Order: sequence, then structure tokens, then C-alpha cells
Amino acid sequence: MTYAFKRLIGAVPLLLIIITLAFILMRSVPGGPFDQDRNVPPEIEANLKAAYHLDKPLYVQYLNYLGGVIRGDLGPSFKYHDYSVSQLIKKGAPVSLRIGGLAVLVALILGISLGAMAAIYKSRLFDNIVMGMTMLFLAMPSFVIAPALSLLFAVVLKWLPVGGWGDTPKQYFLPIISLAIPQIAYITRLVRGAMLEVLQSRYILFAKARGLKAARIIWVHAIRPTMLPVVSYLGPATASILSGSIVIEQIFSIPGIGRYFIQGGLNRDYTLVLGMVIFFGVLIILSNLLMDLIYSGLNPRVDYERRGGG
Amino acid sequence: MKDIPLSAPTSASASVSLWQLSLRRFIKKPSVMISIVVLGLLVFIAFFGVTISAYHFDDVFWDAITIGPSFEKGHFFGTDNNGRDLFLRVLMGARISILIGIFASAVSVFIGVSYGAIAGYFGGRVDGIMMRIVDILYAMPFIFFVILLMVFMGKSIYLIFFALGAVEWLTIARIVRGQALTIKQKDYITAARSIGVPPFTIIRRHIIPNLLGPVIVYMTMTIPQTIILESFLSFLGLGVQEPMTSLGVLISDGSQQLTEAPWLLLFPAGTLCIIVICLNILGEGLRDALFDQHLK
Amino acid sequence: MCIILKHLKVMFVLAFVFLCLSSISHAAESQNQGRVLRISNDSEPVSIDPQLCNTVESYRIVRDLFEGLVCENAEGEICPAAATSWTLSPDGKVYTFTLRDNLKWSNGDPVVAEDFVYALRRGVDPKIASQQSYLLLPIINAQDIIKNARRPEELGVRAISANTLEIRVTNPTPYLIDILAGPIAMPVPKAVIEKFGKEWLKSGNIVSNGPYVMETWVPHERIVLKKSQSYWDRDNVNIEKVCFIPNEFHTTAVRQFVAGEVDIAFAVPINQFKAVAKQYSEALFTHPHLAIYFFGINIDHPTFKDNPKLRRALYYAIDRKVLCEKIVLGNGEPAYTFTPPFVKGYQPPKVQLADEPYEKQLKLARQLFADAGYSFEKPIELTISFNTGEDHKKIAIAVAAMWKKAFNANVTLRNEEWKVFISNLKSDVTSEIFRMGWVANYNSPHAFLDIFASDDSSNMVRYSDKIYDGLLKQAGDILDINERHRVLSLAEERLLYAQPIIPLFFMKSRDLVSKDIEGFKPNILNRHPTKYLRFKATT
Amino acid sequence: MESILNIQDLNVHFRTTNGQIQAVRRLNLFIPKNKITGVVGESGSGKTQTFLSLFGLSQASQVSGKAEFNGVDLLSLSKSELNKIRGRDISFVFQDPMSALNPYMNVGAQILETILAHQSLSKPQAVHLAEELLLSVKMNDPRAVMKKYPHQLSGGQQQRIIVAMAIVNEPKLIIADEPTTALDVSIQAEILELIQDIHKSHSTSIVLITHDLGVVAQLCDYVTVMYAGQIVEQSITSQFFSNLKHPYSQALMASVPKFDMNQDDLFPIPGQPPVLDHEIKGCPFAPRCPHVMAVCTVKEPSMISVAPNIMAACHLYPQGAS
Repeated sequence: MTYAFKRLIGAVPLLLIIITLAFILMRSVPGGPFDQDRNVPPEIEANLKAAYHLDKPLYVQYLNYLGGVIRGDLGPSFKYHDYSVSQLIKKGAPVSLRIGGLAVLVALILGISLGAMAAIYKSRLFDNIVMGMTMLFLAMPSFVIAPALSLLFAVVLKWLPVGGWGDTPKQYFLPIISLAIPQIAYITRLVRGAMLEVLQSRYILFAKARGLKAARIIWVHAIRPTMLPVVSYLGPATASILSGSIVIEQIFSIPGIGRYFIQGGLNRDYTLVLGMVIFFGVLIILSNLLMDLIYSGLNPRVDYERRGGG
Repeated sequence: MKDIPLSAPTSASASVSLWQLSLRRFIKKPSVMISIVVLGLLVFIAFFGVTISAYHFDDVFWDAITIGPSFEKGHFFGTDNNGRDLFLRVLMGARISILIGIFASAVSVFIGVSYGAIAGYFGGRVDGIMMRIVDILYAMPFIFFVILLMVFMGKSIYLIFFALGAVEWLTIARIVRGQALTIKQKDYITAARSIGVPPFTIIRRHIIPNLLGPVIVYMTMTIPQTIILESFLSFLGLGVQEPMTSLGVLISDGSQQLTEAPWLLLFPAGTLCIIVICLNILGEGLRDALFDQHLK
Repeated sequence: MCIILKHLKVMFVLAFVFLCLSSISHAAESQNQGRVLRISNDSEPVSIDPQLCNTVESYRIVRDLFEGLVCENAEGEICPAAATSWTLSPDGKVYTFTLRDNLKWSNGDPVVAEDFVYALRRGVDPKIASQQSYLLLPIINAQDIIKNARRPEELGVRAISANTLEIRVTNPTPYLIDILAGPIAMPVPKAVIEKFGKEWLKSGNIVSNGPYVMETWVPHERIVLKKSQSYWDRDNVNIEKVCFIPNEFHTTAVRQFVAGEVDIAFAVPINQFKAVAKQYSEALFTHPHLAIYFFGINIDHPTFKDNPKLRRALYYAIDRKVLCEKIVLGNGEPAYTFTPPFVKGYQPPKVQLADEPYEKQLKLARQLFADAGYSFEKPIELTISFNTGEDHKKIAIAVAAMWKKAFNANVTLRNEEWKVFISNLKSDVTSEIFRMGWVANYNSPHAFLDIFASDDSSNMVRYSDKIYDGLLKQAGDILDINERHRVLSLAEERLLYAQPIIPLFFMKSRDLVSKDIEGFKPNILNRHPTKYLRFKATT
Repeated sequence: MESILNIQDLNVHFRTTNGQIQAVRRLNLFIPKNKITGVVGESGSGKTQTFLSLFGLSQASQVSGKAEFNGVDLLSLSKSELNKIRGRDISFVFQDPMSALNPYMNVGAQILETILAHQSLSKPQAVHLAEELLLSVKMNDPRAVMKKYPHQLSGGQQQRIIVAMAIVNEPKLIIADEPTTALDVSIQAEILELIQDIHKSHSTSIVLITHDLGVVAQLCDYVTVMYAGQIVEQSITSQFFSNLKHPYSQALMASVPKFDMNQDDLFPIPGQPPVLDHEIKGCPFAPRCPHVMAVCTVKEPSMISVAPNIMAACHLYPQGAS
């Protein structure tokens, strides 16, 4: 596994660059964590800045922060005084990972089967319905799908709770479906496109000529090459879903970490945003690496060990 | 050597380049025809339809705030929370969102395709570094980037294209790079390289045209995303400024009041659906025409 | 076609099984011992440390956990709490509180005067850096301690005996009692803080002296408080358990209320107010509260510098009745003065044409506009900047439309992200007119008028008038409450004449309360501690 | 003589982006049992499409006519019944071995699945059969070969594996579509010899589609010449080369380069095969036929017996002229 190991080693400087760039980007934006319309007198503001070491020169703050990160302490949150960033992420991450993971799983299962079926029955009724549905889902943003689903299933049909977390397993369904829908649309389109191309290839014709059953031809022969574009799409997509979606978490009031990216930004909660940048950075690096390995696993000809490089 | 008699071309058609041939095939498909007509109609109404209604898009009607669609009052789509005619605002929104959808995607495709093609073609160390840069940019907190743009570069609409493009090109770069890796191994590339064609010409003339297929399909998927993402920029103050509006903003406002005033969401969302469906059909048709020589 | 059905069936079953398996693994704690009061709080509390919290959502929880010397009753009036009684020295500068005997912390330790001293010192300690410390400025040496010129121990607070506490103020502050009802002055367990440090607030460590004790806290999911057995007034506390759920998306809060998943939902969003008012009128409680929504004018800006007539023209050209009924949908009372009329014992100044119909006000506005040297033909250019928010955008658009109708003014609207908006205001970039909201911490005109003193940091409009400062200072020395309020009213009259602000409306609280709950009394402070609530006896 | 496959009045249409194309036009073909029948013709004459469409393997939009195989009319079978026949009673050998094998699966798995699709054997039995099979197609060390991926084998080896798969279920008919064209000459001979051995040992009837007359001479018992979607001549191989009847067959033979000839005697057939997107009046070869007569462009010649064991469709041999 030298290739994977090399990439993992390479990840450390990568993360360092990510943190540095994010730090510089954040601190060059106007407005600070303690600005409010109810302006506190200057001396109190000075105390606040001192309490969070904001009065020190930027590079000192940067070095202190890095020192903390190495020790695993991501620093205090400027907005949530009772919790440190590490605690917030530690409590919220499992929720986002669980919902995100299941959403990706559901999206994969439905996306692949719908995409494959649409390809097999190209330009027939099933294909047109699937294509129409995917176009609709692509056009609808999550902040429309989620409230609509919640209105239908929770308020009107009363099958599922409107929101909340930790009371009943039923609180899983709406967030996961809302998160999965756009991904189902993407994966279905990718699988359909790829499957159409694969079904034209000679070895599929030869497989048919050998009288293999249709299911075997699809799910053994055709599926592997079809997955190649899906895998390269899933790299970044999984990372962004696993790190939580603010829209889904706010609409269904779920204690995930999706909100910290944007809310942290709006509150200029530098340490919280940096904590999320690190969490997301690690996720992106791992999921891209994982997908590249799967890519080479799927495709014996592309042997990364020998060829090296990305 | 006896000259082998060259037979005259059988059919009378003049030498037809691949593009013209596929364009002719592209137009002929019924679904493509319909979507061109529908899209053309929509764009026409969006840009010139203002005359249909007697009002102006930022007139406030104090006695008709958040009323449903009614023809007798002249508000075909009803009015929004500020008593402004929704029909005109949807037209204005469609006009701006179509511009955003196309230009922002064009920006992201231009950057993404060239970046991905270069990374894929050169491969090895260059590809490794370029792809790691993409990974870094993925992790950057996009919200600060937008605020920075807004604060230091003002609020012009062209800024939105740049801001949106700067987010979308990363995924396109990754897809294009994957495609370029496979195309690079094809014979006609080695042939071009063997006769000494310089690398960037190879990329421009051979690699990029051959990977436009998946890019087009992907673009038809990102255009709606770009239009929606614009509403997030407006939320941050960078996007379209009042009293102008965009479909993204209208949809995000409308989604707040699904039960109280459903028309505030249905009309803009419906317009967006029409635009997206037409663009998708065109994209799919273009991809089929250009890249699928197989029998229908 | 059968192949499809076979496959889709398999896929759906697979997906469904996965969902159930993983969700079952999440132990569903079901609390069904006795009905739990479920409150939809608007967001996650920034802190439940009395000295550190500074948002409405945090106060709600802190008021259930801790109890200060005094507190507010259900109607919002001050009443004795930890202190049974207090005396004020003749010169109005020395307060002496006698504590209730056998006051207990939730871990059984006695609550003594020293705990209050420790809390007040902590409030002004620069190392704690509480954002509410300005509330304690009236206390002797508070200013210097905050400036790090003195040690916290030098604060004018002393424990005379185990259950008597003395607080000395630099000059008479009748509203000090209101401040002491707030979280900043609530006692905190010194031993527990020193033992756990920052973690003292976590469930298992936290010790409090209020009607409830914290049971569990999962950030962004819920905070569950259960009735404290060591609270002195525990016999009148009816609700066994209360669970605060942070709902950042208000539509979800309303829907959870409708679906019965939540008993109380605060701050019904404006755009849903009409529908909610129609369907759940008996559960909807609206009440004006000590908060005003107004436009500030940057009077250093060339357009407005030394041109009060123009500012007053803009003031009168706004149809506040339409604004409150049509745009804010009944969630506001038209405001012509800055201090609300229902502040305790305060009579705001009379404003010309305040009760007249809008047509008259518009005529005066146009006349003032002409006197200010502008005309219909030469349209004035104005900019209203506001921070992102659905309501702010709607109000800005409406006012812009009104000015356009009144003066054919070209109004550009500038929507800015919150922190950028604030930093633009502070660094006097060219923002001419800007949207502001102000919520008073305590029921006194000072809470509204102090911010326009020349040296006050919240004076975003940059209004500085020696006479106004003088009146404020003069009022500060008057002991008699009515005389003090008369002088403040003169000061406000001067402020309104200079017109650095355009008051629009006094905000109204709009909360949904389930009909199973009794004891929820709307009050101008919009505070509803859980101890006054109870479930209707189910017959 | 008994037939393994008897095709009557077969028509195959394709719907393409520029109109309807009729690849096979009213084709009648008699494939004798336990014999090797060669099908010869220029590319685009419909020879491959004829057999692919019979077994539901072509993307034709419309296939009509009758094709009796083993007592059953293929065109009336349902998709699943056809699927059962493919690989068991009839099997194919394609032209380009490299693209016929699934590049993402090792060779062993692909052989085993062909066995298990039609024979209910246990896994070890199937593996044993596969190894025997590979030996029978002269692949030594079958265990190692089965683990390899297609791109790790030579063209010849790949084709041997495809032939192995073709014969594993002892089919009654093998359709070899230009099995050797993609291979270089040395390997070509080995594969042809392999096919001959199979024919001799299992007495399977074989249809050999090719444009290489040399292969036909070496291997086939009967020859059929196809042009523009129709049979123009059918005869016994011994007769075929000495006694060509149809002008197209003669022109085809003349265009084959021989070792001892010099360049000048190279006679390519002038003109192009017709594009089949419209109905053709008269004989399709008329525009390129050296003996073209008036009737040729008007009436379509029907297939008649012009000599013992020789049939041709040409107006040079009017009805009853045998």
C-alpha cells in the first residue's frame, strides 16, 4: 500500500497549508467575533479580546493556534462559551456522519439501480419518468425539498415527527431522504450515462451471446466500469455530505456540525470555523484517497502503484 | 503504379464536418426542438415580456400585499410580501438567473476544463500537485471568500459570475482530469505527439474536444445548482441587490411560506424547472449528437 | 418490466433495513415519567453561566437554573427572591439586603451573602470579560475594575454577615434593583467553579440555586432541567421537568407546536403570523415589550449634517399604521418616541401630529422637505442599509416605497452581512440611514436614553449634544423617581427635536403556548420563568 | 440433407438517425447439419447482421421472416427462451478477442460463468471442466491462465479461450464471425486448425463468416456468397473455386492478390456496394456487373439451381437453364 501511505504522509503538509490559507482568509474579513449592535464599552471589548488572545499580533495567534492543534486542542469557541471547539465537533460529528453516511448509502443504492434500469430501458416509459424526476430533483434546492417533505409527511400525513433528535428513530427518515434526494438525481444521471456507453461494448454482446442471464450481465459485467465516473464524483460529494448540511440540520433541528461552517463564519467564530476546516480537510483528503483506491481497484489496468502520481 | 480509380462520392452531400453533421442531427430530434422553442419563448418573455403587465417590477401595492394570483387585479402570479407584482419579479428573476446560470457555468467550465485537461495530460508530479491544490481549495471556507469579494470589490453582478464560477470549477476539474487520463492513452494522441505537436496544442485541439461529452452532461447538472447558490450569495449581501431579484432569491423567500402563500414558491420554482428541463434536454441532445455515433 | 420491479423491490427493502438497523442502535431514551414541558428555544444558548450569557435564549435557561437577590413575578414586576427584604440609605447610595434563611445550593451547601459578592466581582472581573459587565457600572469602582485599574475585590460590595449583603453605588440608581434581577447578579457556587473550572456548567458538575437543576445538555439537541429539591419555594413549582429544544428555523418551531411535539414556541415568524393567528388564535399571545425597531441616521453625513428639517421630513413621511398592519402584520405598535409609553412610571414627550392621520403627517413632511431645500423635480438620493434578514428587507423596501411616493426620492437598499453591517457602522463608512433594533435589559427609561450620551459606545448615530448629556447627568442625581423621569422626558424631547433617529414601531412578543398550560402571562419584559407555569389539571 | 438452420425470407431493418436501413432483404439460407458452411461477402453485405439478429443480439428495430433451428422457429421465441438457447445450443466466436473478454474480470471467472449458466455443476466440477477445456484448446498450465486478466494474455490465447467458451456446452451450431481476421497469420492457422478439430471431434455444424476466400477453401464444405443483404450464390466448395457462376463471385475471386501475379493484374471491383436506405430495383450488383443486361436493372433475379449443388441468383442463367 505504498501509494496510499505516500498520500497519507503527504496529507500533513496539505492540512497545514489548508489551515494557514483559511486563517489568513478569515482574518482579512471585516467584523470581529464580539461586534454587536449593542456595542460594549471599549474597555470591556479590550477585556474580551485579551481573554481570547485576540489582542496579540496575528502571527502569534496563528502559532498559538497551531500549537493547540498539535496537542489536539482546537481552542475555545468565541460564541459558545461553555464548550470548546473539540467538544462541539466531537458531540456533533457522529450525528452528521450518521445521517450523511446513510444518505450516501441510500443515494448509492437507489441511484445505481434507477440509473441502471433507465439505461437498460433507454427512451422507454421508465427511462423518461426517471429522467424527468432527476431533472426535477436537480432543479429543487434542499431548502425547498426539506420543508416540502416535512410539510407532507410530518404535518399533513403525521407519519413522521417534524424535527428534533434523540427521541425516536423515526427522526432519521426525513433528514436522510432530504439529504439523499439531490444525490440520487446526480448518481442516477451519472450511472445512466456510463451504463449506456458500457452496454455498447463488445464484451457485453459476447456475454449475451453466451446466454448469461440479464441480471448477471448488468450486476456483474456492466456495473464495474459504470461505477468509475460515480466513484470519481463521490470523492468530494461524500466529504461535503458527511460534514453535514446546514439547511437540513436547521430545518429538522438536528445537532449536527453542518451549521458550524456557515454560522461560525457569520459569527466570525474563527476557532470553530478552523476546526471545521480541519475536519472537512481531513474528510476530503481521506475520501478522495479512498475513491482513487477504489477507482484503481475497479480498473485493473489503471495500476496506481506503478504509475504513481495522482 | 497504375492510379487506382477513385470512385466519385456516392451521395451528393458536400464534405460535411463532424460539427455540422451532429448539429443537423441534434436539431432534428423532436424533444430538442420543443425545448429550444420553450426556452426561446421563456427568454423572449423574460427580456421583452414586461409590456404584458401594466405595472413596474418594483411598484408597491399597499392594498394588495401577499394576495393570490388574480387576473382581474392584473397580478397574474399574485403579489409578494411587499405588495410587488410577482409576475414581473419572476420575469426579472428569470432574466438574471439565466444569465447567471450560463455565464457562471461558462466561467467554471472554462477554468475547470483547462485546469483538469492540463493536470490529466501531464500527469505524474504535475497532476499530483494540481489535484492537491484542488483538494485544498475544496476545504476552504467559501463564505469568507464571498464576503471578501463583496467588501473589497463592491457589488457588481459580474462579481457573482466569478464567485459562483470559483466554486463550481473544482468538481469539473476533477472530472475532466479523470477523462483526460484515459484520452491521453488513445492512439491519436500518441500519433499527434509523435509528429511533434506542442503539448498545449494537443490539449486544446485533441484532448478537450474529446472530453466535452461528460462536461456537457455535468454542466446541465450544475446550472441549476449555480442558480440556487446565487440565492445564498444574496443572503450574504453579495448577490443581486434589491429591488432587483433572481429566481434563487424568489425561491428561497417563497420556501419560507409554503403553507401561507404557496404561489410565492410555485411560480419561481416552476420557471426554474422549465429552464432546467429545457437545458437538460438540450445538453443530453447535444451530447448524444456529438458523441454517440451508435444507432439510435 | 419485471426485472425492474424485482430489482427496485430488493433495493428498497435493503435501504429500509439499513435505516432501521442504524436508527435502532441509537438508544431512544424515552422520558415518560410525568409530562415534560417542551419549550422551543430560538437557538442554542451561548452559555448558561449567569455572568457570561448575553442572549435571550440563554437568559430563559439561566433564570430557571439560578435565582438572584430579587426576581420578576409572572406579570414581570420585581419581587423578593433570595433576599427577603432590602433597605436603601437616605442618600440612595447604599443598599442593604437581608437573605432568606436556609437558602440551599442544589448540592445542599448553604447559600450565603459571600456567594453574591463573589458573583458580582466575577461580573466585573476583566479575566472573565463578561459582555454584560456594563450593567454593573453604577456600583462603586466597577468602572476602574473593568479598566483593570483596580482589583475586583475593591468593588463596592460587602457581606456584612452570613445573610446580609451591602451594595454601594457611586450615585443614586433607582433601576439597580431591576438590574439585580438579571442573570449578571445571580450567585454562582465558588467551590464548584474552582474545582471544575470551565467544565463546571456540564451536567453532573453544575450546582445551582434556582427552581430547577440541569439533568442533561446535548448541544443543539436539548437541555433538560428537573425540579430542584433544595429550592426554598419548591412547593409552588408545579412542572417536574422542562426541556428546551433549540429550533433555529422558526417554521419548524411552529410546525412542531402544531404537531404537538412542543408546548411553547417563542417568536412566531412574521410571514407566518397571519396563518397562525387565524388557526391558533387562542394559543397565540402577543404583547408589546421593551423593544423598539428604528432607523438611525448618521448625522455626520453631508446630506444630513445640520439639516434637522430634512430628517424630520423623512420621520413624518412614514405611514406607521400601514407599516405595522400590512408589513409587520400586527407585530408592532407605531412608535413616535424612542422610549415606549409603557415603561414603568415614565411619560414620553408629546410629539406633534403623533395621533393625527397619515395625510396630515405627509403634508407636514412635504412642507419640511421643501424647507430643507429639496424638491420633487430634483429627487434626493438616499441609501438604507440593513443586515440580512427577511423582516429587515421587507421593512426597508416598504419605507423606501413610502419615501418614493412622498418625495420621489431615489432610495437604494444595501443588504449587508451582519458583521460587515456592524463594522461599517462603527468605522463611519458612508452609511446614511441604517436599520437598528434595541431591546432594554431593565424596565427604566435609562435603558433607552443612555445610549445617546456622547461618550456611550452604542451611540451609532454619533449624536452628541452637551445639553442632552447635562440633562442625563442631572437626572442621574435625582432621588425621586417621578422628578427623575420628568427630566429624562425633557432630554428625550431634545433628542427627538434633533431627530438623529426615526422610531418606527415598538416590537411585540408573539409566542404560541399550548392550551394545556396555565400561568403564562405575557409581560413587557417577555420573561416567563418555568416556575410560574403548570399543566392544566387533566379532568 | 438435414438442416441445422433454415432461414426463410429474413428481413432485418435498422432505424438510424438518417432513416431506415434494410440490412438483410428477403434472405433464404440453408445451413446443412454437421458441415462447415462459409459465408463470404464484402463488409456491409449483412452477413454478420443476419446471424446476430436471428439470436436477438443485434440492435435491429425490426426482424421478420422464419428461421428454423433444431425444429424451432427462432423468431417466434421469447427473449428468455432465446437466451437459454444462446451459449447452450448455439455459440458465437467474435472477431476481436481483446474486446470480447470483460477486461475487469479474470479469465477463469468468465469461463466458469459460461459453464454454470447452462450446466448445473458444482463449483469444483466446473473448475475441473474448465481446466480440461483449456487443455483441449492447447492452453498449457490452465490453472495459471484462469487467474490472469485479458490484457495479460496474447491475442491468440484470448481467441483460444473464446473458442473454449464456445464449445464448453457442446452446442449444436457455432457461428464464427471472422474468428481469425484480427490475428496475425501464424496464430490464424492454429485457430483454424482448432476449429477443424472441434468440428471433427464433436461433429458440431459451424458457420464461418469471413471475407478471406483462402480460409473458406481450407476449411469449409459449403460456400455462400452474400451481396447487399441477399444470397447471390451457394455451392459446394470443391465446385466453387473451379466453377464460379455469379459475376460478383467471379469478381470477388479476381480481386484476391496471388503470390505469383504482378501488380497490373490486380482487378478491384469498380464502384461501391449500394447503401441500403432505399428499395433496390432489379439486381443489386447491376451497377458494378461486367455482364449487366437490360433485365438486370428491372427484375430481381431469383435463386435457382444452375448446376448440381450450385445455386445462383443471376439473369445470366434464366429459369430452367441447368
